[in-house]
Amino acid sequence: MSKKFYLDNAATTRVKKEVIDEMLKYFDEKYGNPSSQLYELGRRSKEAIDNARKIVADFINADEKEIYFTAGGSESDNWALKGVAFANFNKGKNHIITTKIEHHAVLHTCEYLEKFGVKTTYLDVDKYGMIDLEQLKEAITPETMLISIMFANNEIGTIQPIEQIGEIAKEHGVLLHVDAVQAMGAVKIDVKKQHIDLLSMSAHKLGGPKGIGGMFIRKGVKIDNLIHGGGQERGKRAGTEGVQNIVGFAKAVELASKDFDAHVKKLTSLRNKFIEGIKNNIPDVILNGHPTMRLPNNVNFSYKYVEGESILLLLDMDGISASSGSACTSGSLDPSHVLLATGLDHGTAHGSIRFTIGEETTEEDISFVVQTMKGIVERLRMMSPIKNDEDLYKK
Amino acid sequence: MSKKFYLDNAATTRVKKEVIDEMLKYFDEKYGNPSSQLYELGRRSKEAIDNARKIVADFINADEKEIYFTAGGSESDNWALKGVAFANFNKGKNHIITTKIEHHAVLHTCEYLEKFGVKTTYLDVDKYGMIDLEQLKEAITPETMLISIMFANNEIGTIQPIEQIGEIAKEHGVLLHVDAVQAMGAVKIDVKKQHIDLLSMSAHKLGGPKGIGGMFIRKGVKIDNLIHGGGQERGKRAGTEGVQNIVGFAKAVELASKDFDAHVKKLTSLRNKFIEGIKNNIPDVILNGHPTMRLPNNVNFSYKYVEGESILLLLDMDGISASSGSACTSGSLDPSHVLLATGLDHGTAHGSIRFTIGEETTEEDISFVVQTMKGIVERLRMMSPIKNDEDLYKK
Amino acid sequence: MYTEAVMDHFRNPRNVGSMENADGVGQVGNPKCGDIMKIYLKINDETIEDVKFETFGCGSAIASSSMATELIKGKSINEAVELTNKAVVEALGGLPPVKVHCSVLAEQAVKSALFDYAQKTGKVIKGLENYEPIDDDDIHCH
Amino acid sequence: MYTEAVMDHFRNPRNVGSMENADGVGQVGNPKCGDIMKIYLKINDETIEDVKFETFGCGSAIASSSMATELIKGKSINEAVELTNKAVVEALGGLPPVKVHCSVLAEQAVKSALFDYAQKTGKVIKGLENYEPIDDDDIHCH
Ligand SMILES: Cc1ncc(COP(=O)(O)O)c(C=O)c1O
Ligand SMILES: Cc1ncc(COP(=O)(O)O)c(C=O)c1O
Repeated sequence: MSKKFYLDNAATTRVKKEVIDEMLKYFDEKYGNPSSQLYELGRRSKEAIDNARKIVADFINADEKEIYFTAGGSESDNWALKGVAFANFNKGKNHIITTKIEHHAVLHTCEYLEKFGVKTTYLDVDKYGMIDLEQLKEAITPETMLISIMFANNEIGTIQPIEQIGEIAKEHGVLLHVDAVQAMGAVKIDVKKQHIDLLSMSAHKLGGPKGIGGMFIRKGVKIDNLIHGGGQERGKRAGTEGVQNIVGFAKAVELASKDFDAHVKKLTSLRNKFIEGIKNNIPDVILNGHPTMRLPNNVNFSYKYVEGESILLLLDMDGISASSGSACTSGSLDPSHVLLATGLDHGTAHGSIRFTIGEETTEEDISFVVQTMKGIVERLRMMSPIKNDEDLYKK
Repeated sequence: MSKKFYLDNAATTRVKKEVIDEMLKYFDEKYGNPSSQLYELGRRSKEAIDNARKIVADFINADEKEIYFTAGGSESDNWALKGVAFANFNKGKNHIITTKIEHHAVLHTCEYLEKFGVKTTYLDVDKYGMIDLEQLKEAITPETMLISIMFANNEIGTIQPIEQIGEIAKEHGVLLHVDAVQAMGAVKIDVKKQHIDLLSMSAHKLGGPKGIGGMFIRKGVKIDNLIHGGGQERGKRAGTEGVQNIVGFAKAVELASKDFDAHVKKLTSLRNKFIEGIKNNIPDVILNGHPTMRLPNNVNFSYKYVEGESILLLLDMDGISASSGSACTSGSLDPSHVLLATGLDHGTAHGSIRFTIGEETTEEDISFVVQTMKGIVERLRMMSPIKNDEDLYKK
Repeated sequence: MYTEAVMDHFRNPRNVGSMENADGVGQVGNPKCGDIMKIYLKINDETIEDVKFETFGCGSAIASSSMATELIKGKSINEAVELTNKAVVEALGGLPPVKVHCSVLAEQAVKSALFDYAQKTGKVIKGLENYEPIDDDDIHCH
Repeated sequence: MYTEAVMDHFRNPRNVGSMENADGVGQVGNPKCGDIMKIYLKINDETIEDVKFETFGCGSAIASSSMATELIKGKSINEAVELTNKAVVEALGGLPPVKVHCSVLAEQAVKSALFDYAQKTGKVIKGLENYEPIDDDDIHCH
């Protein structure tokens, strides 16, 4: 098999060797139910979870008692929004503020909550994907119960000024939920300093297993359960804990915290080379997202006059994995809501490709991919009836 | 280390070797996001899920398109109840019928739904834990939207006449949800024959990993999402799929289906020996649950004049794992709601121990455990100020 | 996701390119929806002597265009006008449900080019008597 | 879950058993709540010469009873009446929060036995002047 270039690390990541090794202890060895405290096997599982909780808490400067494990980022987002909304059900607070570029786990939950009387304001973003803090302030009303803004965007990588947002939320006495699924391991998260009340996390974006995530809930925040039942997670999230997954999540977090700065620096430098490479080799491209306030692994361009899926299929033939828009929407037909929110027209948005590099990506990989992209884009442009912007906009 | 006797298989099971082997392929080899259909790695993950879905569907005689993966039995129970209730929100249907012996994932969800205007009828059970079909019929009103009854009880093992219940539900045009978490692999499930509309499943009760489960939703059943977001699970359950866990779940189901009859026969015979052993060696015990309509692995007795936790601690000293009540409530102080529903007084309920045997349990294990129990109960009764029923009931 | 035939026509599309002095040219689709197809016809003696296409779109759009050109090449205009999207899908061994619209677009591109030929030459092509070019503004993507 | 000391007193409880002709007997708790403690005292010259207990209950109930008997054995009744549940918890190196009530029960069992002694002998024990045996019907478990 020829070399593979996995450049879709924002969709999911390879599980790290150390993570697998740690998890393996919890399948047929320490397989007890953590709720069974009255025998050895159960206690071992409980200890593992307690230890994992501590690791995750430390990573975001929270208290262990403020960390809850969930089945992933989507569950955490749903829990944050529905949990807060239903806790305010019939209490006069019914307004949520979010942005136009959130993940669907937030956006579709907001839509759903409308049927329970919740009203949502969707903040605009500028062409770099940045929200406007003034617009945020103006959107807050006495009915506002929650602000939900993602730390970093999964498609274009733009990082929001969370600390300033946190200050605004605090000033106005409104809860702040932050979707940090993409930010984990790439941006310093400090729930105290950044005044975050709820934070969504997911393991599979940073070398952990799929189907496990976490939520930080600041002590004292009123929130309904999303999943009722047994007393797990101090009564806040029922269901026998996926011990092996929790342990794997924590191990991935531990690894991420170990060489955080060096890792971010290395990725940033590779990313910048990648961006320069595309810009210098392929004409008529547009960098999506913020030039500097962006995730260290995100390279998202629109390639004018061609369509994204064709690019992906040709990349796949060379063993290169990338994505057009977010993983959830590739295969769907509408252009990404995120790109449209930044002001791209539909035609250009359709020709956008996201590369997200990972630990294993090398400079040589990047050179190869840039050259491959150059060939692919030239080839598709030759085939395209659109040769310039006039073609694009004329009927 | 001396020999261990794991007899709490209703709490959770050791993950089977074959299951682990299957799962291991999906950590650092086939780690693609199943939503990424435009490259090889993503397609491999999607195929794995499709294949798993087929295995689970076949096992319960459903169509693949009727199977949805969740994070476990609790999520499935929550989804069934909240999903159906919220789909009927403001539609005039607001009544759920369930039983007094359901798992907390059902009971606490029903309690929660009260705040949205849902009314619940909790059916009684007889001293064996059986519901009364006449009471069920009488409980149905024009407002009834859902009947939720567990296939087999996790504490006392009693198996309900689901097919007859299904016929009643069908006759009255009411949806039937069945919590089959404990029944999977122990009782033949046939959603068509048994007229089941929704069915909750969990992998970790039959040799699969923790934190993964499934839900059968009959085609055409109107149900709201519990977790909104990306388009996974045909738009019904968002979140990047825990591919490795799904694959493990399916492998466990496949193994269970392979030698289903022989397995059930073997366990039943061991269980009967266990029950006889306790009855013949220890005076003043009461078998909880139905004598014959019970799970093939369940041995639940009340030992008069002694308390359960003390027994568990002493069992643990001999390497024996068991449970008092359900795993979720051991460590909690109230006696099991299930035992109370069967008419046991609190004092007697406090002295109840559940052993649930597994594939690895042998006749010798059972003899050893019976003798150990005899010694423990004698010892604790010597210490107890209660020596007879009079002591128990006098103030 | 795609059949062998789709991938083959996507990887090695037949009849790609533009054509000078084409006898009929048709363009359908819209960048908003993510696919535009342009078909060029060289017609001689009521027969399609040559055909070229240019497509902006996904893999199945390119494959559908390629297959459509193959299906009409060398055919009479009366045969060509009867090309259906179904025939394109079948020849491709199937398309994913969300991609069937690409085959519809290919059928329309062919019709549009034939209509252009009819307009230019004043001929009436059976089946295109009531043909009306689709107005982009009316298009709802897929 | 439990400290070493709790497990030690649970595994090897001190002073288990009943006593004939006890000078004071106290029983507290209730099977409904899952724990009952009974304490027997042999008192000579205002000193607790011997003490026995019987307990129906969880590990910490047994350990608390055992520890309580150890703490009052050989003490004067005035010292014994001052035994607090806190002292029992401390001597056990701590109890899980949900189990602290067991130590409360142990304190009450000792007081109840001393009260019985006071009643039988007509003596007044400082600290038990206003003692009222708890009515089971009023008990809310923990
Ligand atoms: C009958 C029953 N329903 C639901 C559950 C919950 O399943 P899970 O632990 O997978 O959430 C359990 C197990 O704890 C159970 O025994
Ligand atoms: C920003 C963001 N939020 C939420 C999610 C959902 O996380 P998960 O796939 O773990 O449910 C994702 C990833 O898909 C994401 O990128």
